[in-house]
Amino acid sequence: MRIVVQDAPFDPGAELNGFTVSTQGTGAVVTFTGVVRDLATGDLDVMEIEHYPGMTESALNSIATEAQKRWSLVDVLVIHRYGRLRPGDQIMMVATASRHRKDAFEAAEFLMDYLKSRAPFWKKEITRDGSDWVASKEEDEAALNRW
Amino acid sequence: MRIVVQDAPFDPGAELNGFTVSTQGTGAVVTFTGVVRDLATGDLDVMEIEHYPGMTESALNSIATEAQKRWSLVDVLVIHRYGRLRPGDQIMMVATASRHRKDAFEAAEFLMDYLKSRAPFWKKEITRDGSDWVASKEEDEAALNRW
Amino acid sequence: MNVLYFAWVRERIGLPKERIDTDAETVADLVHELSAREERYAAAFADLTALRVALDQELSSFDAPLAGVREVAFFPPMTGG
Amino acid sequence: MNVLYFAWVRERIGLPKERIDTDAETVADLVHELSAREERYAAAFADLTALRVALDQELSSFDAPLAGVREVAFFPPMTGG
Repeated sequence: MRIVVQDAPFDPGAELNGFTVSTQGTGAVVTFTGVVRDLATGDLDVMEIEHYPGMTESALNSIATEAQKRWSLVDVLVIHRYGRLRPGDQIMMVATASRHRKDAFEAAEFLMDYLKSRAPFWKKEITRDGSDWVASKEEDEAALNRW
Repeated sequence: MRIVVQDAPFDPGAELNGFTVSTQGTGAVVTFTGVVRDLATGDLDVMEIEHYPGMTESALNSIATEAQKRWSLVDVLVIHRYGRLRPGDQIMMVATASRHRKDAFEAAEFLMDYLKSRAPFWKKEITRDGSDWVASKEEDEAALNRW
Repeated sequence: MNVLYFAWVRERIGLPKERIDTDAETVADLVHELSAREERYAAAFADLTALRVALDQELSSFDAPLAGVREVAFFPPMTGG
Repeated sequence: MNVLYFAWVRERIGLPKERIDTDAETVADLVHELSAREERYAAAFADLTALRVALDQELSSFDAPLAGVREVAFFPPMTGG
């Protein structure tokens, strides 16, 4: 299990390959990569991500540990950035490795659902005209009910 | 949409990065990578994959087109190898890109379920002691019922 | 028409492809015709529930008509992915 | 105890962290005490349904006791991922 919280960019392709090599012979590897989306108006300048140092790492650790309890996983990787990002930048990534694809898929979705609503990150969208904190979505909270 | 059927190895990390760049600003990218698993006995020498040239490409195209009809996807990538592979080698990869993670996850699972049972590939496991065609699993056929 | 065999069907019959002239009306008729011809076909076609058929590269069924079909393929259930 | 604020809660209150000496028994008591102290707290805590609280870096609830707690954090619902 590897949990990374950093402001620096990361390389999803290199992470996928490194993860696959370290779990060699596992069978199934699923990744989710989150990328900064521009606004519908096309004028997003910066996406600023604030987090709660200390709690962030422990929350992500708890979520990943819970995933390993619920599914048969060979390994779990979670990377999440904070700081000032731009449209097209990678925000975060999760990767799961298992013998069978069902475990890897379900665990990756579980990680994403919990990470969205239970890890202490907050996004702010900054345009030339001002800034707005991104509101949480009811559907994200509701997504937790299926697990 | 990109469908690739080849005997040559491919680089999943480079494919993920290329796919993410080409769908820049999309939000969510999901990948599944299938890797040759060794046998429980640890003596798999070669995994030989046979396919049906022509039908393979059209079946994968149909499956990917169906995924694009059912979910809101910005792009779909399917790569599948044939020929002689060894434990740890990448067999195949699917990638999906969408604005919201639910579409990307569901479409990737759908692609995998259909690819498993509806694309004309057959696997043979070769050890020092002989060879065996991999039997299809009832659970793989049953997995189609959820879509 | 061209008849193709894959995986263990190909191995049991002993060739990947052959040209067959037939008046068989359905896939099942063709299977019976071939099975009656030689033991290796009978062995390959012994259990149709373990087989799949594609007509002109589309999955089909054993009761499908062969009229107009140019390529028939027999193979076990797929195991890709 | 240390009290931390994040995102728009931090912006409304005007600081990320402060040390507060209090006899409040629960989180809700602390919220009332701070809200009564200054308008900026009252503004930040106006709608508790829009807020979350963590005690010693674990998500908790507004009726949780503060006995033994060293760090309280207030913030809006998370929006990571």
